[in-house]
Amino acid sequence: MTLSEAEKTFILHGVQENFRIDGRNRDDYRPMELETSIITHAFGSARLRLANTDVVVTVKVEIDVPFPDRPLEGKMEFFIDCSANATPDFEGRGGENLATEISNTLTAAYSSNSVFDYTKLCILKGRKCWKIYVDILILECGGNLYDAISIAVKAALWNTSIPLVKSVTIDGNNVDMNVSENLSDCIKLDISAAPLMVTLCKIGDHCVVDPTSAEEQCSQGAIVVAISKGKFSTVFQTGGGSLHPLTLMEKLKLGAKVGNRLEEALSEALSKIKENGEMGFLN
Amino acid sequence: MSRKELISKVGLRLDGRRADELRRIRCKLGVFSEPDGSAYIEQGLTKVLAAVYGPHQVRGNRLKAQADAVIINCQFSMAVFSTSERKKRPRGDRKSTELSLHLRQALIAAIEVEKYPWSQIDVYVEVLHADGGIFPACVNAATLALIDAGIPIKEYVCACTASIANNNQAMVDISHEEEILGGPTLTIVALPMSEKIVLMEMSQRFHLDHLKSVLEKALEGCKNTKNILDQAVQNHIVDVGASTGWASTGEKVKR
Amino acid sequence: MDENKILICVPGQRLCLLDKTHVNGHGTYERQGYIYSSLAGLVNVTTKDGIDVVEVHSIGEQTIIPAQGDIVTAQVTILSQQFCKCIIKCVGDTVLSRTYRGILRREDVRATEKDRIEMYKSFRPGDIILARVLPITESHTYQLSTAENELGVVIAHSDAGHPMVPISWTEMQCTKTFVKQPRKVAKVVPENHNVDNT
Amino acid sequence: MPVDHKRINGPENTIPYKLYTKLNVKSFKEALQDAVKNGVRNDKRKLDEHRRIFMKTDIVSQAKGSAYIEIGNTKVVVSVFDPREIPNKNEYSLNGELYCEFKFAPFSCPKRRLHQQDAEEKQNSIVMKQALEPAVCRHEFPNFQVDVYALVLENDGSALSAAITCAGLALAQAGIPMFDIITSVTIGIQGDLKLLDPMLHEETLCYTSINKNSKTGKNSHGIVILSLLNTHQQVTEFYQVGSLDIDDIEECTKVLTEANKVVVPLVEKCLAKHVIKGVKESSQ
Repeated sequence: MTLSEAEKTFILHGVQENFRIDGRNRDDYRPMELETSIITHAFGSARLRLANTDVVVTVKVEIDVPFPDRPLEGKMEFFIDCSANATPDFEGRGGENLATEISNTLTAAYSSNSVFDYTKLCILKGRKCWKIYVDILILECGGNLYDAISIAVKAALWNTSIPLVKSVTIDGNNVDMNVSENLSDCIKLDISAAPLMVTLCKIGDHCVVDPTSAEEQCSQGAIVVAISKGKFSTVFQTGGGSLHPLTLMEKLKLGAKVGNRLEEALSEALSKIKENGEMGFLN
Repeated sequence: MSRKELISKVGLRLDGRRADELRRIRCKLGVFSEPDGSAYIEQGLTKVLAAVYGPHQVRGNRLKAQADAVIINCQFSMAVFSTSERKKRPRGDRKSTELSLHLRQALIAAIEVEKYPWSQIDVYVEVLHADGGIFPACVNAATLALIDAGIPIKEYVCACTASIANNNQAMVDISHEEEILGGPTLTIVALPMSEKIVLMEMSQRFHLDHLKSVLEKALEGCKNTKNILDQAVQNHIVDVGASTGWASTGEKVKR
Repeated sequence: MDENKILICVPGQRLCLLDKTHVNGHGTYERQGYIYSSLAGLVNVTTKDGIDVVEVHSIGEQTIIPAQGDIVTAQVTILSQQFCKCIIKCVGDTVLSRTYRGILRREDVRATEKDRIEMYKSFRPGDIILARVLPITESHTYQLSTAENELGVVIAHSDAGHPMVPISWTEMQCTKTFVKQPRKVAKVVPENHNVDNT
Repeated sequence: MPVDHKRINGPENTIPYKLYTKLNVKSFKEALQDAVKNGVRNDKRKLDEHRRIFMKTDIVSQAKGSAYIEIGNTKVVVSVFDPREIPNKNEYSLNGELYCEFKFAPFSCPKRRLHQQDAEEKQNSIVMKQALEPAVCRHEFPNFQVDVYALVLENDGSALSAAITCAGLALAQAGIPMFDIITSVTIGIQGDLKLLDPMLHEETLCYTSINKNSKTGKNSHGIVILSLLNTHQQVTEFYQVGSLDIDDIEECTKVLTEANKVVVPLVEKCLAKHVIKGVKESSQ
């Protein structure tokens, strides 16, 4: 989809008037739908639909060896699959650049121990740890991928339960683990500090949150902030364009505010999620 | 080699089906708004999404364009979480390339290719959950997506698997469990109304004498699948029609 | 050279106010009423009709990209009935360090009798041609034209591999085998004609 | 990118021996105390002081423009090549593109780096591209791409910002039209300490989070990289990793904007030197 100059001007004026093309204010989100436990093969999963943006996130847990320089910590890996269903441009290896960009960003946002406690994933110092694979499947792109993915990732991690390791025995070089077979005693991950990302898209003199793909085309650069418990875990600029240092600070403050609001909305939504509700693509 | 009985003495399979019973098929057309056509199908636990883009101008190498037919471009992709063991890559391996080619072959038989010369149709399928019979589910989903996109097809193109149990009994729609335990799997893609077979693929071996019965079972499965898809399409049209208003003006559309 | 007289500037340096008597030229840009430099090099002010044109010239090789209207030297690589593809090797009298792709369509070969042009009677692969760059369109390659007397084939070799010399506007002859071949020959302007320009 | 399948990459899993030496068994607190004593760092710098910076243009003879930078022990070479047609692209693009590749030399870090780009290098390439793009007049070469290759010869912290500053210099030397000189500075934060232009061991300290025994409960840590167009005062890239609150970021931005002002004259001087050299050569 490419926009003409007139359409771009129309969007620009709408942003200036604080009345966007779909009737939202500059700092409003589009409606979201969140479902969890939709993939049975995974330890935890979530699907988020933010208007036309559709992502599925699943979490799988495997046993691995910790990094030698961080023997007390587990691992987490993000993998993004840009499905060609979203746009024909992703066919073959077309989505790979976008995928690396997003996975690097997520890795950076989740890199700190105060954001996600990796020591909880350690089973035996230097020998065994849990490795969390977070697989993200992008099914439709309707703008604002970063926000949607970060919400879905957080929901999927919230949904994840890790098997309980009852006991670990060391016999020479062999490490034997006794994993509880009782499905009910699983460990839930602590995701209270997991970051949520907010994209602030600069259009004209103002910033909008949750841009549609049309608005993304009009943007002169965006700034993405990852907010974890009111603190910034990652900030970066993208999409060309530059800002004055003072404007930058303003945007960051706005980002933190929106991030906190999003966080509240998400935890409220998660608390309302019912088990075994009707869900999936059929509805 | 001791093989588990795939059909018990009372004639029930591992998941409680009879030999000629399909798994439950549930499907929906038009799940996404970005593609020109899209569909979602569940066959038992196997879940597949399909999206269709086109017909549009040929992308990439313009020299590929054909004067007499539309180019069908298919991509088969499996989500990394679709299997119980995590996959390394969603596509690009030999199996998915092969399935992409097969899918293309199946769809060319159904689409009226000569209607859109110099153009291209993209069909993308994404497996969300693999539990046996992936390829048939993909073909069925692609058919629905093509219908949703409004691309003229000669008739439904359906696929089904069949196998042989206990060395003599043919059974239809093989699940993942049966795939592992049992031996041979016959996959056919057919045009059920004209009873034409478009593609037939087999893994492992069984005696030639059994081929006829297994093939008939598979074909029967295709016909049944077609009926289910047909019902879904009609329901979809009524729904869409009702929301746009034409259904209320005339008499009630026959369900 | 007297170092005190030259004026060195770096990118982003504010040079002067943009007004009626000062306009920005090559190597500069305008922002909020001022002229800024966009290159590292020497400031050069030329006065033309009472207006000072502020330019910046960089040191060393210029970064040159063929622009509309430039005369380029190109080598023919692929010939078909409708067009020939070529590689642009020089722009004006600057040799490029990286070549660019160009395309010459049948209707742009000469100015007259356009419908009777036959590509293989005008060019052969390997010929060196002079051509003019047409306005840049949506396409990714440069479109060229030889529809002027001074444009066309300047260097060509016969099938035997010997250089050929022009004998008319439409024919060239091999210097060894005396085989004649049709070409769209350029009228090469002797170099001493534009000596004062260089 | 074509992948070199024939190259033997060496054993995949090796561990630097330093992990097992006595130096490494220092606790985090000791390491932090060693790094900063009474507001003076290991190398006798103050907290907000740069290391010594050396810059030189015209390093790689094959490249259109190139530059070399040394910030303390961190050494980076950047080369810039002529605009070329964007490969595998058919539609017309109004703005030219920058292609950035950031690479650590195999011997540049304590741990050996592989020849292929890893995730960190890819991320740095993306950050570099975003930092440089607003500085370049991309409309002057539509449909073309300019290649920028940064190779870190030795990494002793702040390698990414060194590469960005150096790339700005190399682009200017290559005669690529630019809006402004671009400079970049890194700052590391650990608790109340703010370390400008951190060295490698300081960077490691700033990446670590101390969950327990933080008295204030503030527990800020992280790295901030700020790239600035100086004349126009425009931030082209603000990149932060870690966990910081808004006050920390505000303070860091102020420090970094000031710190960038220190680097600009050095870049200007280097460019002027290059121009004078060129003038002398042409007059001879």
